[in-house]
Amino acid sequence: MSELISELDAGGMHAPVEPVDASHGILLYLEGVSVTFDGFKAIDNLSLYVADGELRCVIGPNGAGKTTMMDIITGKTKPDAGRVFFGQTIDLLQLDEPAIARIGIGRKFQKPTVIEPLTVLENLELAMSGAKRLRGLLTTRLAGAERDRIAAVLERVGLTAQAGRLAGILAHGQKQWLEIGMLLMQEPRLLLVDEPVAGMTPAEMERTAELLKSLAGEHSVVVVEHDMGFVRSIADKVTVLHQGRVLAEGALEDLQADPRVIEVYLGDGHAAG
Amino acid sequence: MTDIKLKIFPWLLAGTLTLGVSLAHAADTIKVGVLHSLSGTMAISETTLKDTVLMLIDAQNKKGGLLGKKLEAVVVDPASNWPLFAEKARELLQKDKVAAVFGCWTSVSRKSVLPVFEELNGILFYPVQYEGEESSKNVFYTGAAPNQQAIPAVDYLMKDLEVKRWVLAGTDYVYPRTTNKILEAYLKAKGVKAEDILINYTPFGHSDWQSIVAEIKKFGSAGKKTAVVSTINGDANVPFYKELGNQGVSAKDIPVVAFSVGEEELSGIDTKPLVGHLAAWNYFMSVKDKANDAFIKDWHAFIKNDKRVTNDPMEAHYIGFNMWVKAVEKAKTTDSDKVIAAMIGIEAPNLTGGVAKMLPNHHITKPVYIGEIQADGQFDVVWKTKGLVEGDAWSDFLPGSKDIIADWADPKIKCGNYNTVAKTCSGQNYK
Amino acid sequence: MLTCPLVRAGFLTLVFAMALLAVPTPARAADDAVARALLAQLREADFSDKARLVEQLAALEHPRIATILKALADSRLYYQEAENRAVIGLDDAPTIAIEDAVGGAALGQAGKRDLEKITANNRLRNLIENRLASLGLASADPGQRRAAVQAFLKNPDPAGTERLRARLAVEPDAGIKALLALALALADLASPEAAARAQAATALGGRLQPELRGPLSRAAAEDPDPAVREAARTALTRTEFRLQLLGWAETLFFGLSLGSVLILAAIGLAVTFGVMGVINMAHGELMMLGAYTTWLTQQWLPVNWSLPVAVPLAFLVAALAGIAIERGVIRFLYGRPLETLLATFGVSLILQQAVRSIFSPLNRSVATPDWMSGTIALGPLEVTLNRLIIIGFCIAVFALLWLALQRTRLGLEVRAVTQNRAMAQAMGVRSARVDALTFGLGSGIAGVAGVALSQLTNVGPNLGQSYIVDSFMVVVFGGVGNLWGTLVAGLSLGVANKLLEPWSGAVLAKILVLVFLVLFIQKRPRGLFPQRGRAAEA
Amino acid sequence: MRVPSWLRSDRAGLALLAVLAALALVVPALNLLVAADHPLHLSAYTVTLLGKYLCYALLAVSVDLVWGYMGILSLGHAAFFALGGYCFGMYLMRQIGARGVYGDPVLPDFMVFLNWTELPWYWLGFDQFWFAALMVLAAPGLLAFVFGWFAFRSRVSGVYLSIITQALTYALMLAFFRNEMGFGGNNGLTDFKDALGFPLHADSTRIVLFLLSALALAGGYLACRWLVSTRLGRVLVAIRDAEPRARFLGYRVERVKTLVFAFSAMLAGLAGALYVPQVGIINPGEFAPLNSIEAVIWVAVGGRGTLVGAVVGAVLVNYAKTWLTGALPEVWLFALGGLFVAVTLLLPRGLVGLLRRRGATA
Repeated sequence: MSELISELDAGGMHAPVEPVDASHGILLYLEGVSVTFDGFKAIDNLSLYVADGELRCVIGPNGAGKTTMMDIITGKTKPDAGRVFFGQTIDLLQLDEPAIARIGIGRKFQKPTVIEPLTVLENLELAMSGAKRLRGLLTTRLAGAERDRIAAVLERVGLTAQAGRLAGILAHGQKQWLEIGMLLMQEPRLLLVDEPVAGMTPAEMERTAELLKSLAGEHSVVVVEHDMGFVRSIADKVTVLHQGRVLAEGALEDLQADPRVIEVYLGDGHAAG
Repeated sequence: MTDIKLKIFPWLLAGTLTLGVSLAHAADTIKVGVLHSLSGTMAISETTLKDTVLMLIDAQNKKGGLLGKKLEAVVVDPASNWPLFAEKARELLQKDKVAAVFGCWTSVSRKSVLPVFEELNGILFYPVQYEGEESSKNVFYTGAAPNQQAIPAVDYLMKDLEVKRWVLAGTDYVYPRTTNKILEAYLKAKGVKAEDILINYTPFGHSDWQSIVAEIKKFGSAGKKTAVVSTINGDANVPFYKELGNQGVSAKDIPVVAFSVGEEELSGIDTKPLVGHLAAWNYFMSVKDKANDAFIKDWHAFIKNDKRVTNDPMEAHYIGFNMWVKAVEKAKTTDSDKVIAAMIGIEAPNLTGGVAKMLPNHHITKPVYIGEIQADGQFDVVWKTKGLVEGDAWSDFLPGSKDIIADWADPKIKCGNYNTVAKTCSGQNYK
Repeated sequence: MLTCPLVRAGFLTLVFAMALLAVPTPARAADDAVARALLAQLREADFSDKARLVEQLAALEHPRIATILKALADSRLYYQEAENRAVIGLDDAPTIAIEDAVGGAALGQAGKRDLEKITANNRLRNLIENRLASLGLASADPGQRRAAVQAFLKNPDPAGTERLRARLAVEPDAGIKALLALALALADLASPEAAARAQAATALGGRLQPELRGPLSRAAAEDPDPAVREAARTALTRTEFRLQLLGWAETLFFGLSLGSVLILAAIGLAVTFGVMGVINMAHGELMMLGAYTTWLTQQWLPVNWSLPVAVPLAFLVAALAGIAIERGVIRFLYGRPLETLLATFGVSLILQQAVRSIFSPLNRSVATPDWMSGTIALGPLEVTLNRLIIIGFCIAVFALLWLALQRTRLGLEVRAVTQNRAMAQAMGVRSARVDALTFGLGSGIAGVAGVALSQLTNVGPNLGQSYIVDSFMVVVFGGVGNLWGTLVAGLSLGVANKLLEPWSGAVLAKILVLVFLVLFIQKRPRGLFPQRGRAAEA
Repeated sequence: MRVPSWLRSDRAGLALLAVLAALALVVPALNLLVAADHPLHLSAYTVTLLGKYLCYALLAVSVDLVWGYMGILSLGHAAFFALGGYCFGMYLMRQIGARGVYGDPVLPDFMVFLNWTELPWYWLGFDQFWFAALMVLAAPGLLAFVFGWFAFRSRVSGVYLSIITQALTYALMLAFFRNEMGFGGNNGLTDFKDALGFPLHADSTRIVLFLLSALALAGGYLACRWLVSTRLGRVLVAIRDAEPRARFLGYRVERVKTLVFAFSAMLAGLAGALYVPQVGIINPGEFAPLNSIEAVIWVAVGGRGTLVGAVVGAVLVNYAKTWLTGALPEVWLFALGGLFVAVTLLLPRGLVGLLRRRGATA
């Protein structure tokens, strides 16, 4: 039992001791990854590299494998083939979700997932890195430094005024920001953000774009998004997924001229733009 | 949020008080407790006994009551839940202050209430055949002890049907275990070899009997007359007999003698495959006797359904109730100690033309009948003991209890668990 | 090899009908008096005297003897004290129609408690069956002759041996001839000559009839001649070997049969739980409703016809109850499976108590139709007809359900709603109606399962409870949302249980299966045949 | 004594503790000091009944901890309750010593009766109170730990978990019914005489047991209340409402679940251990699946995720049961069944939820 308690904090099954080594400028490697569900190839020999500090947008029609790709990176789904590395040394396929979260990969879900019966403050406290040891959990108070960190994140996501409110009664956009704030509390190197602006007003969208842009550099950010306007407003580099593969990669303007991309989007009934 | 406190606190306290405060009431009735499950798995058997007691009380009141007072039934439902039996027994004795309790069916329910009756010095009439190995100052056992059911039945099979091979099949609980142990010892004493005895236990409500019946069939094809002695309980019987019938095991090939299948159980069974199988009881509805005819008539009138059957535990309550009435009349009080003292030696007619007598070990004398199941769900008596058999609390065929006797009359013993060798009395909670 | 009671009863009726025709009338008055005297004695006699009296009666050349003996064996022979005569009861009720035993004249009605039954016991019945059977040996109907020989095999009677030998000489039917030879060999086992006994023992070797093993093993142990003992032992070994093989086949059948019961109990749940994701704890009580419907049908219809009628009725009753539960409770709780579980558990308690209040807590007696009683031979393996029919029934129910889900409009809509509720609604599927109908379908199947269960176990308020845990286990083991999984899971659990049972006993077998299931679910949380993919992860 | 902040804000909890304290004062006084024929006298029956309610309430609190806060609907919590009960029952059996029916100094009566000649190994040590007391917590805790570890690690959740917890208690029930198991089969353990030398049927012992039950309930409540107000409590809520989120935040969800599940099982075991000497019997019927489900409905009636609600629900439902099985026995199952349906449909937050103005910050 004591081993278990101490392990509450340990990295995971095969916890890497070394820090993330992004010395080659690349933070995330996906190479030749495939996964099949009941004969359906959700991801088919996908290779993708995310640079350190980069803000990457991933687009693609429904069923292109965007969410599955995120599942693989965060350890929710194990691929049938391929390699997934975080930096030079950390094999993500050897780790489970909590371990991946702890080495610095944060994930925001498509549907905003905050803990509704808790206050905004408590949500952020929950996400705080370094508080996941059992002894740390069995306390009812916040240390001063912790308070400062939370205040900083609150400020950053613009929820300072809402700190004491229940997350469940926040507006939709605020929930999205709170979730991003929770990711920030984890102090991640890589943020995976799934459809951050779905259902947002234009004003909220604008703020979100600013927030995400401000995160790049300090963190690597991968954004999966449908809204082309939003993608245009934030992205330097865009990856188009189709049928589980990378169809094209590059600047958005180039891609919009790419006949393959146009066909995929038009053929699928989506308008690009 | 403060209002919760305000709302709940007096509420709880009030609940506590109403629960505990027993209203003082005028002693113009004598209360009789009825402690039979009316819900849960045992309701199937026990509900009838509740009605029987109500009928007996009703009849007694029509005769003018007891000691000039009316009898009043206090019915509670222990819901086939054994700890609840103890709780309800305590409620009857402590809160309702009943003069006597008629109740319990399973051994575990009796074991559960036993300490309560001994502590509060109540009187319990227990109407069901059971495994013996017990005699409490506060309990009167009006059902059969093993020597009043199992042993005569085996004697009958051995002598009249020349059975040589024995299957002892039972549900895995204390009554079948004891009965089978006694029978095993008895059969071995009669020269039956170990390989000619097959013992099998199944769980409560066992429903898939295919393998076991096949085994019995195989066991029975060894060339010696084979019989099954069944202590299978309640619900498991229907699928058991159905499987026997379906696998072509008829009563003519391998008769089954059951100790837990009576008229009431048969009323829920398609009796066709059972015809010819046997049961051993101290009473059958089909026995021709004036008292029995009258009892059946009263029962049908009381329950307003002339299709309802009567059975052995009902007779036991009939006897027990009448004995209690006589003992109270003799003691001229319902005080437990005096009634308990007066009980021993009391005689009351049974429903088959004989007279039951309360023995010093708190068991009674009974005739033993073997009946064959008929297509109409009744039994035809094919054999009966010559006279009445005295109930024996402690079996002579068990090593642990052959030296033990119960005698609540002999002032030198006054104990339900007296070792005649060591001359000591053990296992008594309250002296 | 049909040995069901129907055949036997028919055979006996035929025997006495023939006896009626065969005997001329003149000697009747004298015989009547003798018969009446014997019957009067029969009333007073104890069982050993009764046996003697039955022999005497059987020896009488009287047309009513077969009828009287049969009535005695069936416990329908009474003595009417008021009139001082033996009578035969014609039906079974508190007041019964009677006829004069010897004269055969109808005597109207009499109260049962005014008649004294002339009791028979099993030995007496055996004797009577033998005496009646030996009359059937000369019958024109091969079935009758076969039954007569089989009766002899069951109760070898030295007095009948010569008649058998005579019959063997003229018997045209090869099958009956073989059976006759067997019967004679059995009789020869008691022959005074050692050689004849040894030959008989060898002839009996390898035969599977249980009646033969007894005498053979007795000969192997007790025969005074060592050669005979040796022959009997060899013969017995052959029998044992074949029995061993048969034992395995039998266990497999038992397993399949238990499995089919599990499938029947679980398959309705596979629809409501698997397809709809609704936890219906009242599932067992819906089976109970089906079983009670069977009982009610039997109150109105003859037993032999009741089951075919009960199946659709039970489906209807349970389906309506199911739809009521869905409309009244479950539809408010979609997406809250744990609450559904609690609410339906409440419904199950209410249904139980309702049945208890309406039908009394006592079990109800559901009769088994003749066509479901007895055994049938599949090669050398004798299997019980009711189990076999239930296996077939289970397959039929499964096939129908599968077809219903694959081929009907409702099935299509059900699958559509299962896969994507919003999309199906957009396509014009009225999902509320589909929910209700699907739940009705699953519940109806539970009701149908109840009909099958009424043939195996108690019909009482507790019927449902005993199957609910098992059925959930089957569905979960098979993989939720997969009918084939339910089929495989039910069968394999049934067989596993039966394989374990002889080794570990019934209780431990059940515990072991449960423990295995708990461990299995830890290993494969989605069962044998999981639904994979993103939909399943949600 | 300073009341810690997490308790200060819990008005309902403070009310509960006040009620318990009041009961602890009033009940012994009314039982021991008031004359038996006085209308205010509390009979031993009532004291035991109240003690039983308190044990049930503790069981309900343990169910609420895992269901209300962690979202695990355990339909097998009565198994832990019964295991705790059996552990203490075994101690009480050993205390009988030579006073049994057959007078064997070591073996309990049912073993003598089954012709066992020596005590099975798993009965060793139970003659020591400290060992039994330890096992009361350890046996259910260990079972829950092992079970939870396997189940939670393979992400068995939701209804699947509910169903296998039910299978667990069902299998245990079948096992304990077996006489070969050495726990007395269907009859279970009964005929207890004394504990630590105090005769169980004495009024004073009953009062002490009642006080211990009240103390255990108060302690169990405080422990749970403290636990849910720590950060761990927030993790529990996160696991309940958004398990993937908790996992992607880096929490080892299965470990948290396992530990809390085991803790809850220990509370249930403690409740069972206090229950057994008061009702005087423990038998395999306590493992019946219905019992576990009933415990869940107590929580649902009172209001899940509130802890106080669990206590209120347990006491109210059991009080109704006591009253109804006496007054209208046939109606009891209708009432219980109706309660299940009504509470889930109409009162999803239970009585306490109804009383509260806003949802629990939980």
